[in-house]
Amino acid sequence: MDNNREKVMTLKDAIRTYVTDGCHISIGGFTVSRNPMAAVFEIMRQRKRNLHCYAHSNGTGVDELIGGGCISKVEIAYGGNGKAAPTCIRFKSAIQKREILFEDYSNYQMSLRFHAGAMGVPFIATRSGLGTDILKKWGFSEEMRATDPKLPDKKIEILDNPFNGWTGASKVVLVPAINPDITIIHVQKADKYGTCRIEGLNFADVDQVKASRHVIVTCEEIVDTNMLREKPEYNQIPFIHVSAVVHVPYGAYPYECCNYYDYDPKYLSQASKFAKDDRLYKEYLEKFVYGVKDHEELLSIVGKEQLERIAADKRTGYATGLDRR
Amino acid sequence: MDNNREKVMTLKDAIRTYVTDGCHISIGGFTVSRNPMAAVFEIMRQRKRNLHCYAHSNGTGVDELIGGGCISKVEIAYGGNGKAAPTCIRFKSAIQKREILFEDYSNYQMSLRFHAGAMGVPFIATRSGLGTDILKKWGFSEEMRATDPKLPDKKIEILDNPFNGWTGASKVVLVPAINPDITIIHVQKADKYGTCRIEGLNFADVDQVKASRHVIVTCEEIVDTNMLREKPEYNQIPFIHVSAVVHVPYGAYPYECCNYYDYDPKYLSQASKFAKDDRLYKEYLEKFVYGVKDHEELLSIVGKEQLERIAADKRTGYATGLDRR
Amino acid sequence: MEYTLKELMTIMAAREIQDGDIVFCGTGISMVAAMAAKHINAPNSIIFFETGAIDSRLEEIPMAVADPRVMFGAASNSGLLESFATMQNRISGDHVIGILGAAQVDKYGNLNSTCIGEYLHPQIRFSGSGGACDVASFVPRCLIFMQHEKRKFPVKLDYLTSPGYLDGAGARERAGLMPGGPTAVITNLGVMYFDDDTKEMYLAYYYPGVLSQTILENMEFSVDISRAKEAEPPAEQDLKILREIVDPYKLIL
Amino acid sequence: MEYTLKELMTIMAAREIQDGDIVFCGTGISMVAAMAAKHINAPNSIIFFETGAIDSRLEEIPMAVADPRVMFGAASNSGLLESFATMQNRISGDHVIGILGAAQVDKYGNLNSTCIGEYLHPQIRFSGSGGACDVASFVPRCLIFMQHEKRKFPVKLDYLTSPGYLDGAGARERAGLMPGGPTAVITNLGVMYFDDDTKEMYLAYYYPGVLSQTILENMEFSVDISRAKEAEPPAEQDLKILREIVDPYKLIL
Repeated sequence: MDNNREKVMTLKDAIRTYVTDGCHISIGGFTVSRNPMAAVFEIMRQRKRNLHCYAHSNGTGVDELIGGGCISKVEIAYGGNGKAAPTCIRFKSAIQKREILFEDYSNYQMSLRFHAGAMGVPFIATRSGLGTDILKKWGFSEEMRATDPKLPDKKIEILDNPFNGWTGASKVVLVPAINPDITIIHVQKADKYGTCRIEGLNFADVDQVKASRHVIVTCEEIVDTNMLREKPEYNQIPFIHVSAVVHVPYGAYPYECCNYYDYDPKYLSQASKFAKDDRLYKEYLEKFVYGVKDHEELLSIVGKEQLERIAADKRTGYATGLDRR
Repeated sequence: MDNNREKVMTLKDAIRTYVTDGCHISIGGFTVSRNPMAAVFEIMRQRKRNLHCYAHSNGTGVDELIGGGCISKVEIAYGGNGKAAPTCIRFKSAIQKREILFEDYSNYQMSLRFHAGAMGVPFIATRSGLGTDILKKWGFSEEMRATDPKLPDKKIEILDNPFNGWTGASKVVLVPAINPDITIIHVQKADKYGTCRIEGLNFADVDQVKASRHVIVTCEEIVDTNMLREKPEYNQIPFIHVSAVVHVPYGAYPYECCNYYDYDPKYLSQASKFAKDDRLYKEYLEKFVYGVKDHEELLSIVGKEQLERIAADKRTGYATGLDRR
Repeated sequence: MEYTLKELMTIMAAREIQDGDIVFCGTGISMVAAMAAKHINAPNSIIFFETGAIDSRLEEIPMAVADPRVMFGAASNSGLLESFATMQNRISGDHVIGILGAAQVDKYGNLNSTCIGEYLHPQIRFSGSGGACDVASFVPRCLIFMQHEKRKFPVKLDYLTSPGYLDGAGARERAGLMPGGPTAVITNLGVMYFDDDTKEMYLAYYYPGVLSQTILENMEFSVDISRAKEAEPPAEQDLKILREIVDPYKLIL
Repeated sequence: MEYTLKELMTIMAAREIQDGDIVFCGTGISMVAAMAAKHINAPNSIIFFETGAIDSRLEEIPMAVADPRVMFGAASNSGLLESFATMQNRISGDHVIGILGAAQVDKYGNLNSTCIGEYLHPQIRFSGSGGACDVASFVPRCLIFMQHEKRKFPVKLDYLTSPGYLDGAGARERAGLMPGGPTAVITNLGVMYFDDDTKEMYLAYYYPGVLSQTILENMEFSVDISRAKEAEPPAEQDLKILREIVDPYKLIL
């Protein structure tokens, strides 16, 4: 949380400053959309370790972070990536090989946890999950929770409705608030103070930002403050919540950024092929992540031609007719 | 709640259909802004009685409804109207003369109650009000609550934080959900199915709508569906929540509607003068409410010249330089 | 007219959608079924996604529920909080029909999309709930797509991710869930419904050329087959719609 | 240079605002004070309203917190839920300073803006909390504007609408509120602060020409006057800003 000052930084500096080993992190976007991939790759390049990650369906960025060995614990609703990888491959492998600790929630529960964090309350109630193993099976034990002041003492709590059946509910599930140390999102437009305008769906980005102690915004364009302020109702995030603003064109690549570019089906199908094999995945990391000095260099490997293919159509916001087979 | 059909109606029909004697109602807007005044006046003309009203700071529309004898109970955070009437005059008078039952909350508590209603949960937690009389003094007794299935059994509940101090809270206040029978809002743009685009601040309109069994939208313009759908992220209310759409230009007059017209300082200062005296207020009602057949006729009394004076400036969204002394 | 199994499954699901329904779609075949219903039997149904898009126009098939194709031409684009609230809220939620898939389903329609084996040390890990548990908790009607294999219809789930009828009649209410639950399981062999009284799965339709016995052999638990009828194959017009309008590039079908 | 009492009160309040503060404004003089601070001593302070406008440009003075003048040129226009969450959330809330008014204040800075007399059958009814109780519950620092009259500084409030220090040191924490509370009461006679240890109000400044004794005579309870100093009058430049930039049409001042 910072205030009224210019916050433009390089991505390297922003990650170095705000993502520290062992910190609690969340990233924006949803499956194939607006994941802050440039930031994710930079975190991998800076070899950050032992991150505690909060995710709803931010499967793709999270999967790379797991693949890069950055994450040791994850609270997650969905480790999948649409058709390209119905279960995220490095996530699946890391769990099956017992390389990470994990705890399952539903998408709504995770969204509510960020919402509670943004609201400054300890929990929020829902009727989702009653009778399921999501409530019964914990990933983190009470003992482990007791040793970590950054974790609530319980996964979840069931409460009899204190308003005697009001709204037809006999009981509710209370999910505890999340306040990450750092949230990173990628947006279409931001000004140099951090006010953001997200185009298309906003997923849970806004609550993730407001719940977080520090926030890095990467953006396609840094735009004029006066332009954003002509329509303040379209700016979901005011600058007061933002710590750093980084200009990264194609910052969500290989995923989509509505009105700018589509996901890259070629990259995605290649990447999931590599991910399935430990040796190939290592080679993939060496070439596309560690082997490049920044996102721009990754884009230059991909090539202009492919980037043009995924350029968004003005009318639809995506690459109309893109070959996605 | 209705779905995929055209919902355009006359204001008379909409009020006749959805506002019934004794129903639980909420209206949109905030003090001088976007109150659905045409609908309020029509409710008064149709002599609706015994309404149970939920309000945060919708003081102005609510004050007329009280003055018109339509409301018998009100749950409210703020009965005021900015500089024109720091305390709403008919509200104040009705309470002092014991003409209505009332119960006090804070603005955030009322907003959260609508939010809980929109979310479908029985309550939501806040840290507001601990130690105050808002928690201790109830307007509706437990006995009265027990006889009315539309009211929760308690005003409020205090709960020890079940997550053992998580987020620094030792205890929280639980406020019960509201689900009005009918919510009426006034917006700038809607299509004939009820999808709405609100310009400027949205206050609590969106949650009030989503929490409500039926919804009437009055609007400055009925716009083309395709136009609204070019930017779906700017449409806060999708049609699935709306029962009726009514085209009422100047539907918030004498209050403001951002980007269309400002509040009318002349009408407001006159009206608060009349409101202070029972006899004068009766004359005011006879002339401006009961004496006209509809909102258009009220506007014709006000006159074109005055409406031009309060026309919104394109750049600012209000009547720049308007004489407001 | 010849048709593929996937096409048949799509049409069987589309038939369960009623005009005016708000259809919660996941990725893949559920989207195709919802699109088909809109073109065939439920023109006023509304397609919506947990990501926050309501009444998406879907000029092209989305590959994920966050695909920009779901954002295009929608009535409203918001976020997860709004979309799940739409289902949890009884006023809007009672109009929603969910379409889900899973790794396992039991006889009460409970779903596992989390893991095979012990939760903390699974042999196979899947994606997890996503929004499935939420939808299954909230909405009055759900369709479930499954491949008909013995291990996918176990007596006991390895992990109960999304609630069906839990352990039978009245169990949802006892657990504090809303009434409702799954209405149909659509597989590559037939369609199962749930008994009104016992909430147990029973065979409602077997596909042309499929024996009820074959269906039973492909499940760990047995179901009542006495009410089963042969499914009516898709009409020529329906297949044309699938092939020419809904999925011309065969991205899903 | 001559100045009015309202001008002096405005400047006294503005001086309490620090650069970088997020200033929660109500209607009337609190807006003028926040605007003055931005032009005089806290250029990077941020003006915000419970209605959801953040960092409003305020080319003209708003007459209410929902006035379209607060919407113009803001960084973001949202709604009540977002604005109160900004204050309840400790990460953003710790930067907020609230400015409130009331009908009564007691020696611990608790406020009444609800009624005089019995709650259910009051002699005089006021507007009620609005957002005041919320702000007073959440934020670490509050300024309170009051007219200095005996009945407005009672020993016991008729109704406790907005929490100050409740019944003294540690009481907020015992009640479950966040730490924090009112920092200054600014009246037409002087400025009161609250003692760090006892949380009781004491006189910090009397205005030029006002006797401490006069202040005491205008309160039901008595306060420590031993720490009182004469307030420094507004500088000529400050008055020019008030008169020429902030409120040229004298809508508030």
